[in-house]
Amino acid sequence: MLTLTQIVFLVAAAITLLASFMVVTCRSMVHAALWLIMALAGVAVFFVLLNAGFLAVVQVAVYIDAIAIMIIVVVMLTRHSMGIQDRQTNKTWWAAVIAALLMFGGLVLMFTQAPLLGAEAPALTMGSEALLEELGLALVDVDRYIVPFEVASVLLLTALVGSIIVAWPGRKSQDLEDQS
Amino acid sequence: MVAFLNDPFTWTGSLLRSWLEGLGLAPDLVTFLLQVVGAFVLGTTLLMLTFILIWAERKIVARIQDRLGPNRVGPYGVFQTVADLLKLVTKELITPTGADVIPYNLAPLLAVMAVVGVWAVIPLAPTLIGASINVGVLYIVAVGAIGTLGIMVAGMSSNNKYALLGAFRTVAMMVSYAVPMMIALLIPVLLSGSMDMETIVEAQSPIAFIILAPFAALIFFVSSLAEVGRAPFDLLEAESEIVAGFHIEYSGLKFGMFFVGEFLHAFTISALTATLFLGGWQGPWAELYPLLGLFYFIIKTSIVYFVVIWIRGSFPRIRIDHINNLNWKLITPLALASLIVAAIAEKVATEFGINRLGIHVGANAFLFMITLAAIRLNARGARSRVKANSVNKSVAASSGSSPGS
Amino acid sequence: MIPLSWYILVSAALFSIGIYGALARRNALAILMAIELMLNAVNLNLVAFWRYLTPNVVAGKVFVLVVFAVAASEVAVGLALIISIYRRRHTIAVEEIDMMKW
Amino acid sequence: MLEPWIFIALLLGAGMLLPGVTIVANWLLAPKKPNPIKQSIYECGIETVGETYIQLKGGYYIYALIFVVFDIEAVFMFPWAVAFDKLQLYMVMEGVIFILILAAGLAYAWRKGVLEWV
Repeated sequence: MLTLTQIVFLVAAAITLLASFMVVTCRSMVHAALWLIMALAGVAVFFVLLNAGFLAVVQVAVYIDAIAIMIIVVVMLTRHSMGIQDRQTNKTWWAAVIAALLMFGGLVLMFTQAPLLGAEAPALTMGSEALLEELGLALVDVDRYIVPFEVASVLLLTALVGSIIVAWPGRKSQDLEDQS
Repeated sequence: MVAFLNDPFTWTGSLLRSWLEGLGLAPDLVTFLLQVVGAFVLGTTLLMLTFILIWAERKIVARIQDRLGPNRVGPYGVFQTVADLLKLVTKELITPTGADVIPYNLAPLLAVMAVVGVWAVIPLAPTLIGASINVGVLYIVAVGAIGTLGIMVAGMSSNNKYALLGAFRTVAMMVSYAVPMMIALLIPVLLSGSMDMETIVEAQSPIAFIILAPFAALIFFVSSLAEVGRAPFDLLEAESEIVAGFHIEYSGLKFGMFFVGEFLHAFTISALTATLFLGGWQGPWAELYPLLGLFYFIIKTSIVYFVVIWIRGSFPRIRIDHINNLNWKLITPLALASLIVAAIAEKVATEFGINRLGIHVGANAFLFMITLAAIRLNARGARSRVKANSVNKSVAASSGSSPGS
Repeated sequence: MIPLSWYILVSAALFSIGIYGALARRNALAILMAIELMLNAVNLNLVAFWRYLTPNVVAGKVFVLVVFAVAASEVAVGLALIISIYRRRHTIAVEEIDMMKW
Repeated sequence: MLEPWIFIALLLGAGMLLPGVTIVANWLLAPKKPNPIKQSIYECGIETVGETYIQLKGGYYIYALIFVVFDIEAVFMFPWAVAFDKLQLYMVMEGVIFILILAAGLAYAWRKGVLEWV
């Protein structure tokens, strides 16, 4: 007999896997991006089931609101490049299938060695509020994760500057391009 | 009877619970059923609220513009919206050729879902909140932005150039204004030390956050106005430029749903402003009588909503480059500055035991002076540029638009 | 109760689908999306192991947050490169972007 | 612990179901007489020139990019803000440094002229 959480899990898993399968097989890039959003939403459901509500909301806020929108914008920017009639896969796509299957098999084989596979999740000792506070404290504690915290900001700064340098042709050439 | 009048929400809930458990259902199932009932009651109430909102908005805007507004159907035209709905219901649903059918039909639902979903975490009264989660504020950001997705999907799937252009303009604007909105949302979280909306409301018990952080309140209000696409940021339906924007190819109630979403969104941001900065249900004796709390909440929300309509009636639409300049060159830096100021002021107040109210107000006043000076400097620069251009008799290139002007 | 192995299975499947997408697709955008799927599989695994094995250590969550930051940066730079290549070569098919091959 | 999330899921479901039902009601009530002219894109007014899926300009990408960067920033700052009461002064300053580093990115974009709308 399945419990409610198990049913929710199975539905979410089915949706996530189906959507991610569609992402990699869909011919139209717009549709692939929409399927990607669905897959990411499925992962957010898993986060909720794992009592990581904060990460679930972050998943929606970062992936669905920000990254997916950016991907869709770029899909529209590079619209003329590949139509849906064009060949979508490399000539060696069968090798990719083999690699994926090998990867899956290997991962499953490896994970069977993991401890506590069938175990129940231990009860959380802290409330969800305390967990979040703990996370905030850990991020800025000199003895703990201050380096990743600050490095993340530097990384984001680098990505911002780098992307602008790479993608921004400058005002002049942009105008020329629009006219052509 | 007195118990009912004090706290009708808990009273009704426990009545329903005891009745259902009396039928022999498991407690878990009863909880679930009550949640189903609650969700549908909340959703239906919100959708029904749109009737009043549209009527109120048309009436008030008409008064501002010295007109009468709807006055034919029913007393003061209250049933005008119902008549409009009946008209929409009998309209043919046209799917344009070449449309992407599933996303095309999904988009209006997404637009409504995003708005309704936000209400799950808004505490309506001391004992009445949909879902008390500890990440309420971030949830609002996350779910609210799904509406952006709905607009984008609508624009992309209707196979129309105007729709596409309108959608992407809107998305660019919404995405831009989400930045200061999120930064402004950090300030109430910082002041109350929690992302739970209930805790935020309780933390405003002596002084509302609008006094401690007026800049944050203003930035949140303005940027969420833009996020919703309300006047003066209503570029998404700039009739003169891109016909009607992203919903040009929608007809009947599918179009109506975008409309519902829009009006409800304006009301939602009023409720959010009231909750986060005006103290939500806080008021005299609200803790004792939850019904009074609901009353305060509705009063505060209505006041903010009136301001929203007032703004719509008063301001002309802002040009798109001005909108972007206003965001990136004034509001976002200001939001970052006010976050830093709030953080330092709050910490200094607790570390050194200085009066919290005084230091926050002082810091914000300081920030206000600096902003004013910066705007003035910028305006002077812009004026001198314009003067130089007119002296040279060259056609002034319009690119020299200044922020905040 | 959901056993840990379910999460691991889903995440392994998600990762493998991502691998297929990243290796087989011609469109650079599709490859980026597949990489997103793989990063999500990793995140899912991290959170699942955090919940089941070390719920009292905050490291798992910090790691997930860092993965979010890395994913965002990666997508940003990747998309910038795609735009840049598209502007110069008018293609985003990875097979045709082979200037550096020889 | 999952209860509020169930409510959220239900509310989101209701938010889709209720408008969905009304649209279906509309579909049942409305006349259905399709014809090619009615269904043509933008049936009244000037026909648009060229294909629908026009090339957008690069500026949109830049806005999305800055949004993504600040989105992640906010995500990192929210736990910091939640734990604010327990932070020492130097920890607060670390958060401020975090903000300032990203503000430098915004300043760079401003200097570069990326933020102008053409």
